[in-house]
Amino acid sequence: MAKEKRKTPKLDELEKGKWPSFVKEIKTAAEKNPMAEDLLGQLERSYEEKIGHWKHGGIVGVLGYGGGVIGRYSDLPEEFPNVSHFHTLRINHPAGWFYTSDVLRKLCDIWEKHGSGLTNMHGSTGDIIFLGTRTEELEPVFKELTDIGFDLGGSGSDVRTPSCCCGKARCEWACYDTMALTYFLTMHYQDELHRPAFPYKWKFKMAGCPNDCVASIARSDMSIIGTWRDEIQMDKEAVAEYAKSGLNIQRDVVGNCPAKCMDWDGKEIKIDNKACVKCMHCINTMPKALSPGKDRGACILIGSKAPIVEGALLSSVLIPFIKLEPPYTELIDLVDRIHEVWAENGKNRERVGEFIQRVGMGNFLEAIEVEPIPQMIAHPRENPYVFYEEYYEEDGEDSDGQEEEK
Amino acid sequence: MAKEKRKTPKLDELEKGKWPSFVKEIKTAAEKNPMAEDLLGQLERSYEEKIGHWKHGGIVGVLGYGGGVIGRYSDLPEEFPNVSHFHTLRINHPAGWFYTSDVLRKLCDIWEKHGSGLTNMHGSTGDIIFLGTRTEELEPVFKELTDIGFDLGGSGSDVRTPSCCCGKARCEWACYDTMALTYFLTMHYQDELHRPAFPYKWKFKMAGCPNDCVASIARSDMSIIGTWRDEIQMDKEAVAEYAKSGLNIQRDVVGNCPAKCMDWDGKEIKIDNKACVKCMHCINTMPKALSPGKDRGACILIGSKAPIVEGALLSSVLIPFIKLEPPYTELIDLVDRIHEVWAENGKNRERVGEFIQRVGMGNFLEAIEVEPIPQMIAHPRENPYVFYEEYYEEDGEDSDGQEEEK
Amino acid sequence: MAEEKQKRVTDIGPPHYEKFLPPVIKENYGKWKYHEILKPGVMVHVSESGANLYTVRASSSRLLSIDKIRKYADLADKYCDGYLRFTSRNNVEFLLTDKSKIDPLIQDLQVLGHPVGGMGNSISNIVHTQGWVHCHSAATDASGIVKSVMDELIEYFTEMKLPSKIRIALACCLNMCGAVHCSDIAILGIHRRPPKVDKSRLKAMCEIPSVVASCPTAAIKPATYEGNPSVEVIEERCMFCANCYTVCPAMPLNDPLNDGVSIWVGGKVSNARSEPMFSKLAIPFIPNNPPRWPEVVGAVKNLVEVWAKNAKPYERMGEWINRIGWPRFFEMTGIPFQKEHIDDFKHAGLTFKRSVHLTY
Amino acid sequence: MAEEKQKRVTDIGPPHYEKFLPPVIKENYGKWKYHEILKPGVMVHVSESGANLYTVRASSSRLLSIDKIRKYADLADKYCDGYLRFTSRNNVEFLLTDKSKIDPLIQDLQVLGHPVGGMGNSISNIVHTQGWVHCHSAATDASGIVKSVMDELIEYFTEMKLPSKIRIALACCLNMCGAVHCSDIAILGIHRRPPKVDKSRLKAMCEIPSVVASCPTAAIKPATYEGNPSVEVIEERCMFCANCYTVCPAMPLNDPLNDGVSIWVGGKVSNARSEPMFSKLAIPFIPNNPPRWPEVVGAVKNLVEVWAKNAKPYERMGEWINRIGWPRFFEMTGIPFQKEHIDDFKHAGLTFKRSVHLTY
Ligand code: SRM
Ligand code: SRM
Ligand code: SRM
Ligand code: SRM
Ligand code: SF4
Ligand code: SF4
Ligand code: SF4
Ligand code: SF4
Ligand code: SF4
Ligand code: SF4
Ligand code: SF4
Ligand code: SF4
Repeated sequence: MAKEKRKTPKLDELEKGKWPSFVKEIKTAAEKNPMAEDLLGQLERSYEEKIGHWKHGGIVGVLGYGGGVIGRYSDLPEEFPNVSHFHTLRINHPAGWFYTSDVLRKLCDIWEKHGSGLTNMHGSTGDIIFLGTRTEELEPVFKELTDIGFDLGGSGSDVRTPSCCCGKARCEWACYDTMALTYFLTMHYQDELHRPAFPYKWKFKMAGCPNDCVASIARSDMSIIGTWRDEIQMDKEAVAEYAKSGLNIQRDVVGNCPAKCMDWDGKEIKIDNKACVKCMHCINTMPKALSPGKDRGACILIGSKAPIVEGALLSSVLIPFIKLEPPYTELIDLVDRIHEVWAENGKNRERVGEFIQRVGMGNFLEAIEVEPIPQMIAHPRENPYVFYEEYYEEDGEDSDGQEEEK
Repeated sequence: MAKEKRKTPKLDELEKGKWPSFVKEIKTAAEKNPMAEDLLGQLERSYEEKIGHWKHGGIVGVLGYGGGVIGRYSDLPEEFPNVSHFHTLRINHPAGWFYTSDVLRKLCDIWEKHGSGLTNMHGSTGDIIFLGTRTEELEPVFKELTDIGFDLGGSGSDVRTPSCCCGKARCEWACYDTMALTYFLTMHYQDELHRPAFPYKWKFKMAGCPNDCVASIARSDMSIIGTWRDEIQMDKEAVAEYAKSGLNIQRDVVGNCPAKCMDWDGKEIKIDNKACVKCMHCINTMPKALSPGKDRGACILIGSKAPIVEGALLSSVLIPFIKLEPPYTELIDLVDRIHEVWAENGKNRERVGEFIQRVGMGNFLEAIEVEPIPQMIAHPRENPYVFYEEYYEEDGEDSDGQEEEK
Repeated sequence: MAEEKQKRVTDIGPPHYEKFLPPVIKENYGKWKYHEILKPGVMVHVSESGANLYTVRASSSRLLSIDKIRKYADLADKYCDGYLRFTSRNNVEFLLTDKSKIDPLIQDLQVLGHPVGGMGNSISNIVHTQGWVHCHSAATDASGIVKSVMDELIEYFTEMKLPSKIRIALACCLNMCGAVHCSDIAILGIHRRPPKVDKSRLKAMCEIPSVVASCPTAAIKPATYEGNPSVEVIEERCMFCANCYTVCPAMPLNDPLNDGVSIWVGGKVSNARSEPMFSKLAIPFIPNNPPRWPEVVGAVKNLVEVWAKNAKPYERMGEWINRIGWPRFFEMTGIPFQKEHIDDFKHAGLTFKRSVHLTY
Repeated sequence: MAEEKQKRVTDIGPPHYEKFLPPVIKENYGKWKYHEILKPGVMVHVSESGANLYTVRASSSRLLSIDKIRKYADLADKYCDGYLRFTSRNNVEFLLTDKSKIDPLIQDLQVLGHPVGGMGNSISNIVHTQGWVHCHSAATDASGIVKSVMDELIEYFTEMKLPSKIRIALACCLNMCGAVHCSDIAILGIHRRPPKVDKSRLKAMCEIPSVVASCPTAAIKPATYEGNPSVEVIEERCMFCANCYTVCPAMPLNDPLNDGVSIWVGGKVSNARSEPMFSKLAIPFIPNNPPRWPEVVGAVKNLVEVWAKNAKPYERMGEWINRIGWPRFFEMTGIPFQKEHIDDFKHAGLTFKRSVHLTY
């Protein structure tokens, strides 16, 4: 710390410009913190050499937990000794990412004492990320976090930190209480969250409506997306006002309805609600005039993930509509059945979406005791390769038409 | 033949009803022909037992040809001795399936003498099928066929009998001369047609316009489908007449345009021809008013096939537009390059469409020396798994940015 | 003549089509201006020259005796100077220049048992294959089902009262000769029992490595039977494709109890409006019930009629289903949805519903 | 207190969110009626009760020092009784009830270097990952590219002049943390050189069977190196997925000469109008060029601006491309089409153009 100021000509370039600068953040931290100072140095080196300088993380963590910490070591520990260890902690954020200034200051105080002073608000899964500390600091950080009511999030083959859109807290379209469900699932699955025991990771993401502001359909093993079953609510006067205010209702609203189920005669909008696919577009464009129906709940989808290694998946419909109210028994039963089947039959590092593809959706449904319905598919199979499991034998019994296991 | 009349109660049921009865056809033939008579008997047996009674065909054929005959033997030769051999001949039809009464009678005479007297007009590939004869009759039939100017069609791993829609002979929409090209290809590839030397079968199908009346896109290794590049021709008066006659132009024509590039103001149709995807719909609905443009040619597509065993394929765009006039040099060059690459690298029983999927379209295009263009794809890849073939080495050369084969 | 007889002629190809074109076509080849459907099964093509060509399309069983072909020839002589053709769907077409001869021709065809129709918004002939008449692979008969279905649907052939064309096709096994995989309605023979290996004779009839290699699911493994090399089928892995049987006669899948018919819907080939589409599974299995397969006939009829009642003009089966969605399709047709409908082959994941675009 | 210290507390989960909700939200939870965007970065939610909640959304670098977080806390105290939140795209939102405080807050945020915006038809924050700041897997940096791109596109963040929302995301390797695979524009770090096996140390660091099994293309086979068990990579088979490296540190793919960035377009997540879509490859490779990756910035800007100029209102990138077609997309953006664009992975055949719906 008494060293002369490190030169970082490359990174300095990234202090310029109008967008908030992460380099300024690191430099600010570096003023007081040697880890941040060495991070700056090593990063400058990466910028010169066009290569990262981190080694594979070893297994580090806090006592009794299998996840929540990502081990990280510099491959230039002699030059940058203060980042020779540079582990991150994943801290389970409060649902919806709401904070008070008070609690944020407490978190900062802990990280000032025990870490680099650098964070991510937030990680892609939703956690508060405490970026960089030494192995011996992990327990103290954990202790102080639990003292202020925080706990670690997931990593490894466990339930990952569930996250959600702000839902009913700040959005008129939330079809169920995303934050309540997120809190409930997080608490219900504390053990599964902290102690990896699955074939691979399992992510829950809760979005209050089909806009899916938390990208759940693209990146969660179970995506829970709010929707409704009845008619779009309409305020006719507000419709007229939108028209008056210059919104081109025919072109921009009706013309973009994917179900082609809207009609605008210049005065009134008519919606064929039986045909409406609940896409949200018309509601999005006229929030004062239209809103989701009153019979609200959610659609449960399963299996999305990033591409490694069989190609990316989007979640697909498992339960087209479910009411989601505490105690959420039906949901929990479903999740438990899925976890059981997947945990027992999944291969190592096989996400549930890949598992379903391998064993076949039909077999998967049978195993988790869910009836196949056409809502689950975009279309029926195009290939004739059906694995019939039974055939008739030629003895007397069968000519009566009795099916037998072969 | 002196036998008492065979009882066929099941098949008799199929003489009833208004649709032409194939049973009547077999019975008619059976009156004079013992093969047809035994076919009737064996078929009745199949109807009773719900199972076919044919054995796998052996290799039979005419001298010097590897294809054109499908060997077939009864598995009940003692009961039905006259179908103990029951081979079919595939006879290359004249392009467009046009005939004179005269030539049909000559064909019938040959088959009366040498076969069952039963035919298919036509087989699914397009051939005239002479259904059922004995091995020793093959050469005589062949001789008499060539005498009247006919020859066998394809079977096995060869060029199959090319076929086409009636095109310019009877259709106003033909964008190239399908019958001329079919005849040309059939003659040009006589050797490849008669002497199987490919990994598997190769089918050509020629359709004069995107209506594809010969289903080429679904069932030919090379589908040649007529289209145009310039503007749809329009007769404005005829448009007005259609409107007057009650055609709902807005709903039924404009409303069904997949490119949404048509406009109808109650008087005139406007087409944004740059956006038109040449689907034919508007032309189909108003044949007196609209017709394909004047700059006509064809799109060449590659690779469709039935599902065995990797799943069915549709042909995909290879050359978006080509002028097709004799001597068809460009086309033949292309086909020859494809045949060469496929013949050399294809696995046994691998259709060209499967071959392309296995080696990758990009590599295939390189091998046949065709530039990749975006018209060939519905969309670019969604997965990040690119097989880059080259990388930079770390010596001096490469830091200059020179690429090297690894 | 004597020497000519000696010379064996080969590779002459088919006769040139020009020989068989009526004068009106030769003269107006490539000059047709438009056509009009005058009534079911009858259309006129009008040339730039003003010439008219009338086409009368008659049904055919495809499997024809030479006797019948001669009768066609007679009709062609009587009404159109001997010119006729067949279509890509195996109908027969008479090519006339004299309008007044149309009705007498139709009359004669009717007497002959070949109703006229199949044009415009109708059901045309069912493209089909060999079945028990000639193929060793068949899981069902072809001609018998076609006859039974068309007897029931004949009104849709002879009239034009449908929203659009509808193409029905039949293939008697998964090889799908006839490319039924892109039809509005496809009837497909299927096996449902793994091959019964003819263990003792296999070695004599087939090459074991190619039998093993033929199986796409690796369900076949080498085995010994009474000291002789043979193969064994891991039954759970078999998807009844019959590829092994194609390469080896000692692996038959034919089985009276387990063979039958599946029904597929919503495919198309033309580029009109929508892009070509594959057919999708509607009914996984109906047992063979010759001679008239009443369950198959009923199922096809139901599909045609539900579609006919609900589709908009010009909407092919698949276009209609795409508009209303598959859940409504199953609801409206009354077909029960089953596990088998859900794809579990190579691209299965892409066929799952990957959005919340749903109706309730 | 002393005993409490002894007890190690675990599995308490996160604090209940209610603790952090401002009174106006607690009172109107689930009662919001509608919202309105008042100006860039500022919206109001109106409750059935008549209550108003103003949200001011400010940009953030996501990588934040505790110093900055404390400054956010100070602003929250000053303007909104200490309440604030972060968004799913890592922006920070201040939650006000007093409308008159909006402009002073914006002023202070501006001074702090956090421009306000990202709402409505704008570019919001770029979702991104660790890059060279923390991850061993990175083929490029994350924060540096994000900063460079957003500096260039800032006007689209602070104003609302685009046809619709546009979501940009960055992932520094194929693991794609952050799910960039469904973004309007995705920036993806890629390796292009097979793993350099650390032959001598592999045995000590990794389990050979799991290394071999990790490779989806079977490019890794067991080998011996100086008498020790090790592995070998069949380079032609490698698709640079780095799955082997994830399971084994002795298989690094990082390589300064061959690592770089690819650009993907047209994905979306929302169900609004069209169903969710994957992003598709636009630019296969741009070399890393720190500190400001000008080529990447230029490519992204070009994409944004060509889209902005040509898309219809509400048309996301992918919806626009679907309307105009990929040939036009490549033409209009000036991006050269290459072999690499054509899929050759599992479902390749389904991505080919299987119709003649073409424009010329
Ligand atoms: C920190 C974070 C990125 C970030 O900067 O935000 C992250 C960082 C890593 N991810 Fe991730 N992932 C992070 C969210 C994601 C997401 C997004 C999400 O959760 O919504 C995904 C895509 C969704 C998904 O799960 O499919 C994601 C998909 C992956 C994958 C691919 C998994 C797959 O099945 O396809 C891997 C590879 C693996 O698991 O071996 C991976 C692996 C990793 C590792 C552990 C690297 C490795 O190979 O072991 C990274 C550690 C980086 C480091 O040094 O800190 N990460 N990872 C995110 C977690 C922060 C948090 O807890 O809030
Ligand atoms: C705050 C946030 C949720 C949260 O809990 O954090 C949020 C909040 C709102 N979203 Fe969102 N969305 C948020 C992320 C998303 C995401 C997820 C993402 O970007 O990763 C999506 C899916 C994006 C995609 O499809 O790729 C998303 C797709 C939408 C849409 C659909 C847009 C479309 O046309 O496709 C709407 C509707 C609209 O804007 O008209 C919407 C609308 C809204 C509304 C208007 C809802 C409301 O009534 O409050 C909110 C303000 C919109 C705005 O910013 O213009 N929100 N929204 C997220 C803000 C992120 C940010 O900082 O920019
Ligand atoms: C006769 C005919 C059916 C008919 O009744 O019309 C036919 C009959 C047979 N086809 Fe075919 N195919 C016939 C047109 C087709 C078509 C349609 C077409 O050509 O347009 C197809 C689908 C298109 C395609 O090629 O993919 C077709 C796809 C097959 C296949 C699957 C090939 C594939 O790659 O997927 C096989 C199996 C094989 O080749 O081993 C097959 C095999 C057979 C065999 C040779 C049986 C076998 O396994 O060896 C059948 C002989 C039946 C017999 O006893 O006469 N046949 N076959 C058609 C030929 C008549 C003609 O020459 O005009
Ligand atoms: C004669 C024939 C060609 C041949 O050389 O043999 C033919 C002839 C005509 N077709 Fe076709 N098509 C013929 C098989 C086909 C096929 C192939 C098939 O069915 O296997 C198709 C593709 C079917 C599909 O998409 O699955 C086909 C799709 C069309 C279409 C597009 C229909 C649609 O809307 O999808 C038209 C346009 C129309 O009818 O308006 C068309 C239009 C026509 C016209 C009007 C063209 C013309 O101007 O002459 C002809 C009379 C139509 C009619 O029958 O209503 N033809 N047509 C074929 C008659 C078969 C039959 O006996 O019924
Ligand atoms: S997903 Fe729906 S409910 Fe949730 S914040 Fe977005 S718009 Fe509101
Ligand atoms: S929600 Fe979507 S589908 Fe339903 S009416 Fe509105 S725009 Fe149409
Ligand atoms: S494919 Fe086109 S050109 Fe050929 S017959 Fe059909 S409509 Fe006419
Ligand atoms: S041919 Fe098809 S795409 Fe072109 S204008 Fe006519 S209907 Fe539209
Ligand atoms: S579909 Fe099958 S059973 Fe029918 S003819 Fe073709 S190969 Fe034979
Ligand atoms: S029928 Fe097909 S899947 Fe079954 S054993 Fe034979 S080749 Fe294999
Ligand atoms: S995308 Fe790859 S490099 Fe970036 S944080 Fe995730 S695992 Fe690490
Ligand atoms: S990078 Fe992927 S493809 Fe290449 S060797 Fe490793 S696991 Fe195999």
